[in-house]
Amino acid sequence: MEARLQAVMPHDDSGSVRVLLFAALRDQAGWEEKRMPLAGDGPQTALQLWMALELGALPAAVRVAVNQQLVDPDQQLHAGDELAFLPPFTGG
Amino acid sequence: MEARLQAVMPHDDSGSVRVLLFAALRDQAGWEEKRMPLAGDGPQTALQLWMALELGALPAAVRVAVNQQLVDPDQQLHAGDELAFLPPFTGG
Amino acid sequence: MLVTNSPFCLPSPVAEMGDAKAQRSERPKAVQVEIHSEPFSPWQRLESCCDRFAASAVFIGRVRPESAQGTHLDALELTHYPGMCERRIDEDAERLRQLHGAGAVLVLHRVGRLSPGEVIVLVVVQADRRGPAQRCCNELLEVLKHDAPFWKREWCGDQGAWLSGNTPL
Amino acid sequence: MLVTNSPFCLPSPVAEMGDAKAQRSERPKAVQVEIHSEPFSPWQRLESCCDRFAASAVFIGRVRPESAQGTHLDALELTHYPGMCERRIDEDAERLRQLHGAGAVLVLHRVGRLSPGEVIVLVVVQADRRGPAQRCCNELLEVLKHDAPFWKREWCGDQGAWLSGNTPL
Repeated sequence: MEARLQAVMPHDDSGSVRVLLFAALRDQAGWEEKRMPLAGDGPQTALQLWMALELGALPAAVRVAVNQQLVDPDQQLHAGDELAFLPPFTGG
Repeated sequence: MEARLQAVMPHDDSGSVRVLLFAALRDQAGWEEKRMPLAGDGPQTALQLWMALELGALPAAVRVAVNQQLVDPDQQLHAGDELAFLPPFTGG
Repeated sequence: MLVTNSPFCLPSPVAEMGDAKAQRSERPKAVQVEIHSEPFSPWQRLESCCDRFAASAVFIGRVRPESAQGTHLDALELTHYPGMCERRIDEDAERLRQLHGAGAVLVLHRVGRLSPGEVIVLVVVQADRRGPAQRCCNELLEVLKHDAPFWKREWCGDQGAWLSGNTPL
Repeated sequence: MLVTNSPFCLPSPVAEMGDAKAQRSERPKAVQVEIHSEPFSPWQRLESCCDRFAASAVFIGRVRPESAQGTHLDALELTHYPGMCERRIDEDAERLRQLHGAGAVLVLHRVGRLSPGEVIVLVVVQADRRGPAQRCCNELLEVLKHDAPFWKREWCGDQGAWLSGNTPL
């Protein structure tokens, strides 16, 4: 039932992830949020998805969050994940 | 000139010290301030003056101040000094 | 997260008796985290809810008048990752509160465009003794600096530059 | 000592230029020490003069609701050695301010009869960075606890008992 509803929804995210950029990465890319499809042929990691964004190598200082939890860049993605690339934090 | 003026002043302190007690010492002694004469026969220390107060042995935790500076109990007193006996501090 | 009911004004555990201990796990968390997009007065905020514990350690951070390079600064822009930011602070604050045995924690953090002198961050930790309050406050500030997804951009005229790191301790 | 002209609101050294450094030694000391025999509002006091430095570390100590033995407390009596007390705090605060490179220090301490919850002590240290402000504030509080001639007496009914030591950190 759920699957059938998703199939007819205009913004189907069953095969995609939501990608967020922040701070300097946002300026550099010219966007802050994008929906990216997951490759159909097997598992895909956060790092692999970054490469698909064509923004150059992932800077060593940039951290990766999936569903708002910090993870290793080799973390495997799932449909519907929220994936964020985070420059070094400078709050407080 | 100064010595002659002092000699005729009613509260001549040329041969005495002002003694101050605080907190529990004050309650124990029943007074908070007293003028004590310095012994005429040679130097007198803070500890010797304490003994003259007849309040028992000087408690190890009590500190001595002369002219509002912490000193060793063997500090020699001079006429006109302000001598204070200070229980352990408990401020802040 | 703007916590509307304030668990910050809980009575001191010391002042309570008997079965209060048994109930403690059922109470609301004694941590309050707020991200503000408009200026706030730290003192007015504190006056209303910081009087139940014997010790309160407070830190207030303000915008410097100059950039990291020592040049004149017009404004400091602060952005955050909504959701993740609040939750990370909340979790870290509760962890540190328990670690140090503190009673209540309040964190207010600004986002948006700030002028020099404006308050960026307010941290208040209340406890029954000064040590836990001070240690928890100091460590929580480091968490806000290093572990919470905030980013600062310095503005001078129409030139903006993202900071790449924090000021040293 | 009630310092009437307030050197606490000096502009930040960071914000100044050129020959300010040379003049610094001629300025009033950036330390303010006040002993109050009546209640004061720490927040109102702070609001008026704590906004020139990037970092402010604050500590507020209040009267506990119970005695050192854990029994009900009616009041806490605080007495001091006038003159010596103010001068010791002033000297220690200036020493610590220079040691840590802090900008301004404010110490307010109550004497007299205080009720549970009333503010005993307020320490504020302002600096250009959080480390100096925090470290100077923490150490100054220890100085107030251990090196300044204050004495506390706990009252329950008409029974008063002088404290023999401080609460541990």
